This record gives sequence, structure tokens and C-alpha cells, in this order.
Amino acid sequence: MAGFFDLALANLGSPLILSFILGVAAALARSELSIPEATAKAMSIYLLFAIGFKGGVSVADHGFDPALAKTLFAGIVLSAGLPFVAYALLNVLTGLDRTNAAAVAGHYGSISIVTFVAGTSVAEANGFIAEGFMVAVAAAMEAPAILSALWLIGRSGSNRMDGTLWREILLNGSIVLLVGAFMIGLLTGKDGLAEIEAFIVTPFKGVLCIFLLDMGLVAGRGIRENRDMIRPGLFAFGILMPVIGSCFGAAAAALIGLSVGGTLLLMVLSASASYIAVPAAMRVAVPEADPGIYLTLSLGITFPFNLTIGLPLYLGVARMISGV
Amino acid sequence: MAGFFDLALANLGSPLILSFILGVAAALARSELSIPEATAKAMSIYLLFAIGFKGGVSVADHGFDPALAKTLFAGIVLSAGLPFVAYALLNVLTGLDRTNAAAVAGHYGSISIVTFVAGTSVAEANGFIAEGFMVAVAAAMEAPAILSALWLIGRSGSNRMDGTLWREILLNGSIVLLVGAFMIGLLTGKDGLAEIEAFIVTPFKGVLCIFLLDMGLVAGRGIRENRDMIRPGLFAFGILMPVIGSCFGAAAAALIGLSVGGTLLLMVLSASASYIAVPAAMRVAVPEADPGIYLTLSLGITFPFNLTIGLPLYLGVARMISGV
Amino acid sequence: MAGFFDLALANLGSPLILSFILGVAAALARSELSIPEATAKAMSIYLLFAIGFKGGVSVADHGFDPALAKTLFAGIVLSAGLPFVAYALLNVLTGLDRTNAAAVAGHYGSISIVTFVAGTSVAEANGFIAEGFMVAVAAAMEAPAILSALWLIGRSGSNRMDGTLWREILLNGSIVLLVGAFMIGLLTGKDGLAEIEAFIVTPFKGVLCIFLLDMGLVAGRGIRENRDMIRPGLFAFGILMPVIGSCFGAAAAALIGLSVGGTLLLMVLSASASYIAVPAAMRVAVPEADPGIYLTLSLGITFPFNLTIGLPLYLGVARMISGV
Amino acid sequence: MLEMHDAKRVAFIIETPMQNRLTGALEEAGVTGYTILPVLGGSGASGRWSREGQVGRAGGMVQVICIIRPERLEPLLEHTFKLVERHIGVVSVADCQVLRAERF
Amino acid sequence: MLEMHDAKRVAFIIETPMQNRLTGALEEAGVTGYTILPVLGGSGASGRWSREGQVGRAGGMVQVICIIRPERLEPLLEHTFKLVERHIGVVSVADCQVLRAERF
Amino acid sequence: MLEMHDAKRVAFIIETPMQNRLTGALEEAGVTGYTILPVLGGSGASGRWSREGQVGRAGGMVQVICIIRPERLEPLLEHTFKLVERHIGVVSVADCQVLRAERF
Ligand SMILES: Nc1ncnc2c1ncn2[C@@H]1O[C@H](COP(=O)(O)O)[C@@H](O)[C@H]1O
Ligand SMILES: Nc1ncnc2c1ncn2[C@@H]1O[C@H](COP(=O)(O)O)[C@@H](O)[C@H]1O
Ligand SMILES: Nc1ncnc2c1ncn2[C@@H]1O[C@H](COP(=O)(O)O)[C@@H](O)[C@H]1O
Ligand code: NA
Ligand code: NA
Ligand code: NA
Repeated sequence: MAGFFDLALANLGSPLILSFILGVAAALARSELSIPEATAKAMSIYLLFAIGFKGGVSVADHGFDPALAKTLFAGIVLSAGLPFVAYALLNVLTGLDRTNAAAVAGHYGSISIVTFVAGTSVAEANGFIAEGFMVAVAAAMEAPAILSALWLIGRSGSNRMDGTLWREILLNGSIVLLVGAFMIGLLTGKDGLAEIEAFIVTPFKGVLCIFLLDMGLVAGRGIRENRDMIRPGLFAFGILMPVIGSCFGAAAAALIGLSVGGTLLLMVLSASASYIAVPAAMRVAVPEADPGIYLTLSLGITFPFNLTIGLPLYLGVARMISGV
Repeated sequence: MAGFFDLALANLGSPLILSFILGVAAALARSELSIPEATAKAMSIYLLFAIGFKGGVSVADHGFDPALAKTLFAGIVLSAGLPFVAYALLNVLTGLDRTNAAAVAGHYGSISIVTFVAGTSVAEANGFIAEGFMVAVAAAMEAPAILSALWLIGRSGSNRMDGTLWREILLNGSIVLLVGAFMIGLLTGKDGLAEIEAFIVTPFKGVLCIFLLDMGLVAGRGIRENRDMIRPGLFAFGILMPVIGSCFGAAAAALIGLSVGGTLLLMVLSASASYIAVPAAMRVAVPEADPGIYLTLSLGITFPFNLTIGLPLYLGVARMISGV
Repeated sequence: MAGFFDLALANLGSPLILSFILGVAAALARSELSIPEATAKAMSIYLLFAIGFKGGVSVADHGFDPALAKTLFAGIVLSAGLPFVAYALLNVLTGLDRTNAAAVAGHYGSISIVTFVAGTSVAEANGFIAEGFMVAVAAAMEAPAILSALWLIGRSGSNRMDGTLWREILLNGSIVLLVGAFMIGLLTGKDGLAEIEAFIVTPFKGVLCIFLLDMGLVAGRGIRENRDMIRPGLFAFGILMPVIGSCFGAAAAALIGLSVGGTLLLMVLSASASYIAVPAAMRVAVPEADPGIYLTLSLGITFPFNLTIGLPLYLGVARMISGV
Repeated sequence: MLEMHDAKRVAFIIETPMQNRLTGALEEAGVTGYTILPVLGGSGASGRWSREGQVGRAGGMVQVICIIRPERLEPLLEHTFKLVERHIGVVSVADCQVLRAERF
Repeated sequence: MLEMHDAKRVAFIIETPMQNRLTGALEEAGVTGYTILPVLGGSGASGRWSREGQVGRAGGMVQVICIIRPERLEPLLEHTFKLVERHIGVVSVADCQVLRAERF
Repeated sequence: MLEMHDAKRVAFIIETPMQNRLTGALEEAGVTGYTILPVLGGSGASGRWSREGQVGRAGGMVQVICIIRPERLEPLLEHTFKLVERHIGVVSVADCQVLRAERF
């Protein structure tokens, strides 16, 4: 436990988390500080490209790992299965109606790529390098949860999906960029990395700082405007669900035999909730669900929780499992 | 004097100043070259974050300096007091009415953070490192001048400020970012800096080049469109006032006993005029004042003067005072 | 020939080209991946500034080269002359009317600066450094082709140009930035470069990757939306014309006696087609010409061809000519 | 004087993820002319939002404007009503006049 | 045909620093529906400006649009007049029609 | 009630490279008040386009809006017709009302 508190403190004292906290504080104080939309989009493109590319290079470097297929499969099962866990928990903790509960549940099966990136940073800072293919697992976990959410809404759910929506989900910008950059990294390997390392590796953490500052501003604004909505039951769900999700992730990682870094990342993917791909799909397919609920939960509660307390917690568990 | 000319030439021959001149020239020639608004905002966020962070790290590194409180106090007095000097000078040199004169005066008590950043660059290029807390002084000097300006406009001035405006001024984006990054730097110290140095230190000067190119474009456009407005009296004020301001800054620095770098920066803060925080406040509280006058003066005359001639001049004086 | 295939494969396997291909593939698959307009503009400003600056430093470093004036002259002749070649080829291969044929022809006399930048990258990757003044040649080749195009449209062509349009063409953003940065590099030389090298040199290739990803997205979208328009004759023109243009460039380079790098770049400039300066001028002066035709040709066919097949081909020829 | 013709200006304020579906429905209704304007923020029955409070495209909105001949209004509204009805947003119609009616 | 209801479309072009004050005044006047559009530049009695000539938010403008029931026009204008009168900018009102009048 | 005056709202959707020429023509026609709005994309006789599909300024469009006194409409349209006629784009005119007519 002492180890966890040290980790948690070290985590909280890093420029990354402090930048996020600065953002939240500024938004709560109603400062007009803001990052232009184009800049935020540019940073997220940079982060996705960099992390995808590095993952690909790492796979190229270590050769094909039989765990890759297993982890991909586990990721898809987790993404499709966790919404059912979340739905059950929501029924216990909150009074959300079926539609809203299902919509929220879908978010928790899917993933937050920024939490994943922050997890990679924490892993590396503690000397654990994850399997490069975890990037591909992240991409694979984006979409299945959406299907489960629609199934939970009811039979009519399937009618809500048309071909266009399918294409939009499977080819959404972040999946294409992540997988595309992964493939480029895989094809060009260490030589390719050497060419653009000064761009995608060296300044990475600094860019992530500014990006987390923006996430803090957005999360803080969400909290401020939806504070009436965050009743105790929802709040408890936003904290409990990631912890429960991470346990499923940890179990899967232990079964597959992932490294400490890989275990941490599979836990993080399971624990994190989507705030880009799933909300966009829900707006189209389930317009009657209230975005104020699912965005506030995933962005205003679960994301900050994972970033500040979740990450060191999950790392502690990942180390325990691996006995490191 | 020979020393000053060498300095001035070296300053003029740096890529930073040449980029600014390129921008002014392009705008005067009516080229459609322009930097997107989002990019300019992103660069200013980067510069504020970097300079705030580095200031905080430097304070963390050198420990608490008793001069900090004194300089903060001096900064606030300068910011609140210089508008009265400016107002008197405007009455002598120009025929501006009370409202416009007071509005202009407010700008000269407050500060230009880009001039401050350029001053830091010049100080470092000449081997002088300023006290890290000067960043906090810069933040403290943004707002007091606004109060003085409103007081100068007359009794009714105080009615012009409501709670919202107060919050907008004190929590404006650049103050929050500067102070927030300063605190992060203070908390994380050298270790934090090491993590993100490749982002906030290494490419800093290059980003500043492009930012100054943009400032040149904006200043040049302002000069072109308001050239009728720049009568000799106003022009003389735009040049004289920064020199006078810098003398007050130099006197305060000498009293406190700041280093050469710190003296230079307090002079620069006193000499520079706001073109972000104060204009925004004036538009709300004193809409009848003409932005064409105060923006042209601060951005079109004083900013270029400080950047090209002022900086080497102030550095010469700062070295003289310190006998270096 | 074996040498060419090796070169072509190496070129295709670089992260730069793979990023471009990723962009094209994403657009063809109708992914909603996109780079914000402000970010794309910011990257192009960065690339132009960096390449101009480095060119200026290189000229400052090597001293005045008598080949400079000759190459500038050759560039202007190529830019003004190639539209006539293109016009003749269009008449043979396609059924375009006079106006559209002339508008297309103008694009092929002018240049694509991104192709030029990619050419520089390929040259350097193969150990050939081009003459620094090639940047100035690129700037000089932007505009003359527009005059030839207007002349081809007919007598009335000259009436289409007013003073405003002249100024817009000659002072368009990319010319001003390229020439301005070149001058700054020339004035500040190696010392100036040292100050901002970490910004304009180190991350250059990485930025170019993301920029080419965006170009791929734009080119792919253009191909998708205008696929009906691309009949065999136009397609053949889009492939043949750059090859023919490059031969003229090679001949001029051989006459002047440029280095391998310089020869490659003059070939690339001749082979590439404008998609910024010339389309803007055509929209104003020849609104009846169809942008769907000239943009699809230059951006959807010739640009990808040059990037993937053209560059290694031209490098092979440039080495052959120089016997290296 | 230049001859002007009566027309209708229909303005949709609609969520970004619905944009392609709306323009698709317009095309089905035979409307090929429209313009898409960016929206910075707004407020309505479903609360307040601003573009700066967005990560990704989920929450943003756009404005789609079509200028059409008066007789096309009814089919246009009918083709788009299903989309508009289920989703948050606003539709307004105003009279206007255009030159060159043959283009609409 | 779908039933349409008469409404008023009020458009304010106003300086960015006044945006929150204007939307606050709208809410005081009981108007909760509005949309904010970006403005690139313009020209008026106080001269010309463009978004590219801006550092910071001092000089920019935005357009705020509200669609309201006709009977709400007068209170809306009265509540916002003070703000609009002292500051540069333009207010225009036009007739329009909306579906689903109950939402306005 | 605040007194309102009749006015005309003219909206031009026009290619970005023509923007300065259009505002110049407006100024020649004695119109000094106008506002320029960004346009994200659109579709018309000349096909579809979107701002994301642009490199450089060649293909983008903007919307220019002028609110004028009714009697200024004719000279305005006459001065701008030549520009608008040769280039792609749309002009529409609508009735509106303004406060403070002396400013127009
Ligand atoms: N009365 C109105 N006037 C103008 N825009 C509105 C109005 N009502 C709603 N909107 C816009 O439509 C969006 C969604 O509205 P709603 O469906 O009412 O939540 C809002 O965020 C506004 O941008
Ligand atoms: N007649 C008008 N038509 C359209 N926009 C206008 C008009 N007059 C002023 N504006 C807009 O309002 C801003 C301020 O106008 P003014 O208060 O007249 O300086 C201008 O920059 C324009 O964006
Ligand atoms: N009927 C229309 N309604 C609204 N915008 C239109 C309409 N027709 C054309 N536009 C706009 O004007 C641009 C050029 O139109 P066009 O000249 O018809 O190709 C289009 O891309 C649209 O942005
Ligand atoms: Na999850
Ligand atoms: Na000052
Ligand atoms: Na060419």
C-alpha cells in the first residue's frame, strides 16, 4: 500500500497530471482560457500517429508475438462484454432508464486513447515497456461496445445501424490513424523511426502536457455545467466501473501472460471510457439518449479518476500479478 | 554608445527580429500572407506555458528569494502608476480627449508578454539569466493598470467594473496559463523540466520566430490601415513613453538590487504596452474609446520600437546600472 | 534500371510516402479522418519557412555562385515555356477546349513546393545536397506560367490581369514566405541557423510526414469526387507531362552544370504542377475554366505520380547525367 | 432594374454527425444547392454547448442553408423531417429573392 | 403539408468580449435558444477589421442568432438594447417560419 | 416599443479569391457596412466542395452579408453584378428591420 501511495504521489507530481489539474481548475474558476479546436485536433492527430508508429516499430523489432492474436481477441471480448457489466451496475446504482443506461454502458466497453497514452507514459517512467501490439488492441476495442449498447437498447437496436454508420464507426479518424501509423511503423521499422524520431518521440511528453491541459479545460467545463446531474449514484458508477473494468482486464492479461506494461495497458483500456467514437455514434443511432449524462460520466468523472488515481492503482496491481 | 550600436545591430540581425520585419514588410506590401488565428493562439499558449514553466523551475532551483516579494510589489506599483505618467504625457503631446487618453494610458501601465519573452531571449543571448520569478511579476503587472485607467476616466469609472469583468481580467487566459505553468514548474522542478525540455526549451526560439512573423503581419496591417491616425504627437508618445517607462523600471530594479537580467526584464515590462488584456477590458468597460488609437499605438508603434531599438537600449542601461 | 527499382522501392518504403498513401487510402475508403485547415496551413508555413531559411544559410555559407543567375533565368524560361508544351500535348491527348487546356497548361509551368521539399528529402537521403539557391529558383518559377496561360487563352487574356491580380500573384503567401525566409537565412547564416536549428531542421521530416498525410487525404478526396472526369487522355497527360517537363529541366541543368542535387530539383520543379498559386489566379482571371479539371490533374494524378514514381526516376536520370 | 425572383431560404441547425445524412436527404429531395456554415456554440432545450468544450466531433453543430424555389419547400421539408424530428436542432424558413432563378 | 408557425429571427453582430453579456441578457429576457456563429471580418462605422489582424480576443466579433415567437421580440430588444447601444455592432430582425412552435 | 426601420439584407456566397474584389465593389457602391462569415462547404451547379478538401485558398468560399436601406439595393446589385455573374456563387436578398436606421 505504501508503494501505491508513493506511486500515486509521483504520478500526481508529474507535469502531465499537473497540467490536467491546471485545466480543470481554470475551467471551474470560469477562466476564459481555451485551446483552439484546430489545435486540439492537431495534437490528437500527433499523439495518435506517434503512438501508432512506435507500436508498429516495436512489433517490427520484436517479431511476431503469438500473444498478439490472443490479446486482440481478449480486447474484443472485453469491449463487447463490459457494457453488460456496466449496464447491470447502472441498474443497481442509478435510476437511469433503459436507453440512457445502455448508452452509458457502451462508453465503458470502448476506450479512451488519451488514458492509454498516459498509461504508456506511466509504464515507461517506471521502467516497463509494453508490447507494441497493444496499440492494435486499443484500436480493436473502440467499436464492439457500440453493438452491445445497441443490443441492450432492444430489438429495435439493430435497425438503428445502417451501412453508413458502420463505416463511420469502423473508419473513424482515430482508428484509421492509429492502425495506419501502426502499419507504417511495422513496414519501416527502426530505420523509419530514426528518420522521424526527433518529431514523434522527443517532444511527445510536452505535447501530451498541453493536450492534457485542454482535456482538463473540457472536463472542468463539463463538470461545471452538469453538476446538477452528477447525483451520488452516477458518481459512484463513474469511479467503481473503471476499477471493475480494470479487474477484468487484469484477469485477461494474466491468462494471456502479458508483461507488466502490457497488463497495465489492458487494464487501462478496460477501465477507460470513450468520449469521442461512442458519443458520435450514439448521437446518430440513439439521439434520445442524453449526451449530458454519458459525456459527463466518461469525461468529467472517469477520465480524471483514471488519470490521477486509477493509473498508479492499476500499475500496482499489474506489478503484483507479475510479482515484479 | 558604441556598445549600444553593436548590441542594436546584433539584435536586428537575429532571426527573431528579421522574422518580425519580414511580417511588417509583407503586410505593408499587402501580401495575403497570414497565419491562421488558431495557430497564432496555439503558439502563444506554447510560449506562455514554456516561459511560465521555466520560471517556476528556476525559482524551485534557487530557493526562495527575498527579492521576490519586493519585485512583485514594485511591479504592481509600476503598473498602477505608469498610467498617470502616460496620461500626463498624452496631455502634453496630443489632443486626445479624456476618455481616449485614459484608455491609452492604461495600456502602457500593463505589459506585453511577447516583448518580455523577446527580452528574455536577448538577456540569455548576452549571457544574463534573469530571476525566475520575473514571470510572476509579469503576471502581476497585467491588471492594476486597468483600474488606474478607469479612475482617470472619472468617478463613473468605478461603475464600469462589474464582478464579471473583474473575473475576466484576473482570470484571463494568459495570466492563468503563465501563473499555472509557473506553479507546475515550481512543483516539479528540474525533474519535471527534464521530462518536457525537448518540447518547451529546445524549439522555443524557432516558435518565437514564427510568432514574431505573425506579430509583424498584424502590426504591419494595423499601421497600414490606421496610418492617417498616427499624427506626430501620438507617434512621439509611442516612442517616448516606453523609454520613460523603462527608466521607472530601472530605478525600481536598482532599489531592489536585481541582477542585470532581472533589471532588463523589469525595464521591458515597464516599457511595454498591453495589446491583449487591456484592449479586451476597454472594449467592455469603455466602449466609447477608439480601439484604432490604442491598438495602433501599442501594437503598431511601441511594440516594434521596443523589439528593435528598445531591447538593446534597455540592456545597455541595465548593464551600466549593474556596472557589468 | 535495377538501380531505379531499388530507389523506387526505398522511396515507397519511407515513412513520408507511406503517410501519403495512408491519406489517399483513408480518403478513398471515405473515412472522416481530416486535418484541420488551420493545421495544414500552419504546417505549410513551417515547411516554407524552414526550406527557405536553410536555402539562404547554404548560400551564405558557400558564397555567391555564378550558376545562381543562370539557374534563375532557366527557371523563368521553363515556367513560361512549359505551358506551351503542355498545351500542345493536351491538344493531342484530350478534347479539352481552348480555355480549359490553357488553364491546365498554366499549372504545369508553375511548381508544387511540396514536391520540391520531398525532392530535397530524397536527395539528402541519397547523400546529394543541392545548391541552396534552388529555393529562390522555386519562387521565381511560380508566376511566369500564369502569363503564358493567359496568353494562350487569347488576346483578351491580357485584359484579364489587373494590378490587383498581379500583386496577389507576385506577393502570394508562399512566395513571400519562401523568399523572406531565404533572405533571413542569407543574412543570419550559420549562426542564425544554430539558434533555431532545433525547430526548423530536427523535426522537419516528421512534420512533412503529417503534411503528406493531409495531402494524401486531399488528393484522395479529389480523385473520389472527380473520378468520372478522369478519362484516359487526361490521365495519360497527368503522367506524361511531368516526365516531359523533367526532361526539359534536366537539359537546362546539364547546360548550367548543376550538381546532382540541383539537377534533381530543377527536374522536380519542371515536372511538378501548381495547386495553390495558379488555381487561385485562374479562379479570378479565368472563372469559366473548370477547377475540377485542373485541380484533379495536378493534385490527384501528377502529384502522387511525382511523389511515388517520379522522384526516384528523376534521381536516376540526374545521377546518369552527372555520371555519379 | 435586375429582375429578382421569389425563393425560400431554409436554415437547419443540426449536429455535426448528422450533416452528411442531412445533405444526403436534401439531394434525395432534388436539392443540389446548399451551403454549410460553422457554428461556434449555442443554447436550446438540450442545454448549452460551445465548440471549445468539444473533444472530437460528437457534440458540435453546423448550419446548413438552402435557397430553393418556393414550390420545392414542401418536398424538402418532407424528406428532411424524419432526420430533424428525432435529433436536436432547429429548422427555419424565410422568404428571400434571388437573381437568375434558373439556377435553383 | 407540415404546419409552419410565424417567428422572428434576430441577428446580433457584436464584439467577442460582449458575447457572454449578450447571451446573459437573452437569458434574462427569457430566451434560451440561440446560436453563435463565427465572423471572419467586416466593416462599419468604426472601420474595417479581419480575424487575421487580431492578437487575442479584443477585436473579434461574433454573430448571435435567436429565433423567437413574435410576441417575445419586444422584451428581447428591450433587454439587450442597453448592451447593443453602447457598443459597436448591428442588430437586425427578420420574419421567418418554424416547425414545432412549442419549442420556442 | 423601439422603433424599427425597413432594410434589406443581401447575402453573397462567393469564392475566397473574389472576396476583396466584392468588398471593393461594395465600397464603390457606397456601402461601407458588411460582415464576412466563414463557409465550411457546399454544393451547387459546379459540384461539391468542403474546406477540408482545400490546399491553399483557391477553392474556399465565404459569405458576405450587407444590411442596407431599401433604396440602396439597386445600385448595390448593379455594382456587384459583373463580379457575381462571371463567378460561381449565389446572391440572395431578404427583407429585415433594423434599429438606428441612421447608421445604414
Ligand atoms: N430559438 C433558437 N434560436 C436559435 N438557435 C437555436 C434556437 N433553439 C435552438 N437553437 C440551436 O439549436 C441547438 C440545439 O437546440 P435544442 O434542440 O433546442 O437543444 C442549440 O444549441 C442552438 O445552437
Ligand atoms: N450594414 C451592415 N451590414 C452588415 N454588417 C454590418 C453593417 N454595419 C456594420 N456591420 C458589422 O458590424 C461591425 C461593427 O459595425 P460598426 O459598429 O458600424 O463599426 C462591422 O465590422 C461589421 O462586421
Ligand atoms: N441553392 C443554394 N442554396 C445555398 N447555397 C448555394 C446554393 N447554390 C449554390 N450555393 C453555394 O454556392 C456555391 C457555388 O454554387 P454554384 O455556383 O452553383 O456551384 C456552392 O458550393 C454553395 O456553397
Ligand atoms: Na473500457
Ligand atoms: Na508597461
Ligand atoms: Na512545373
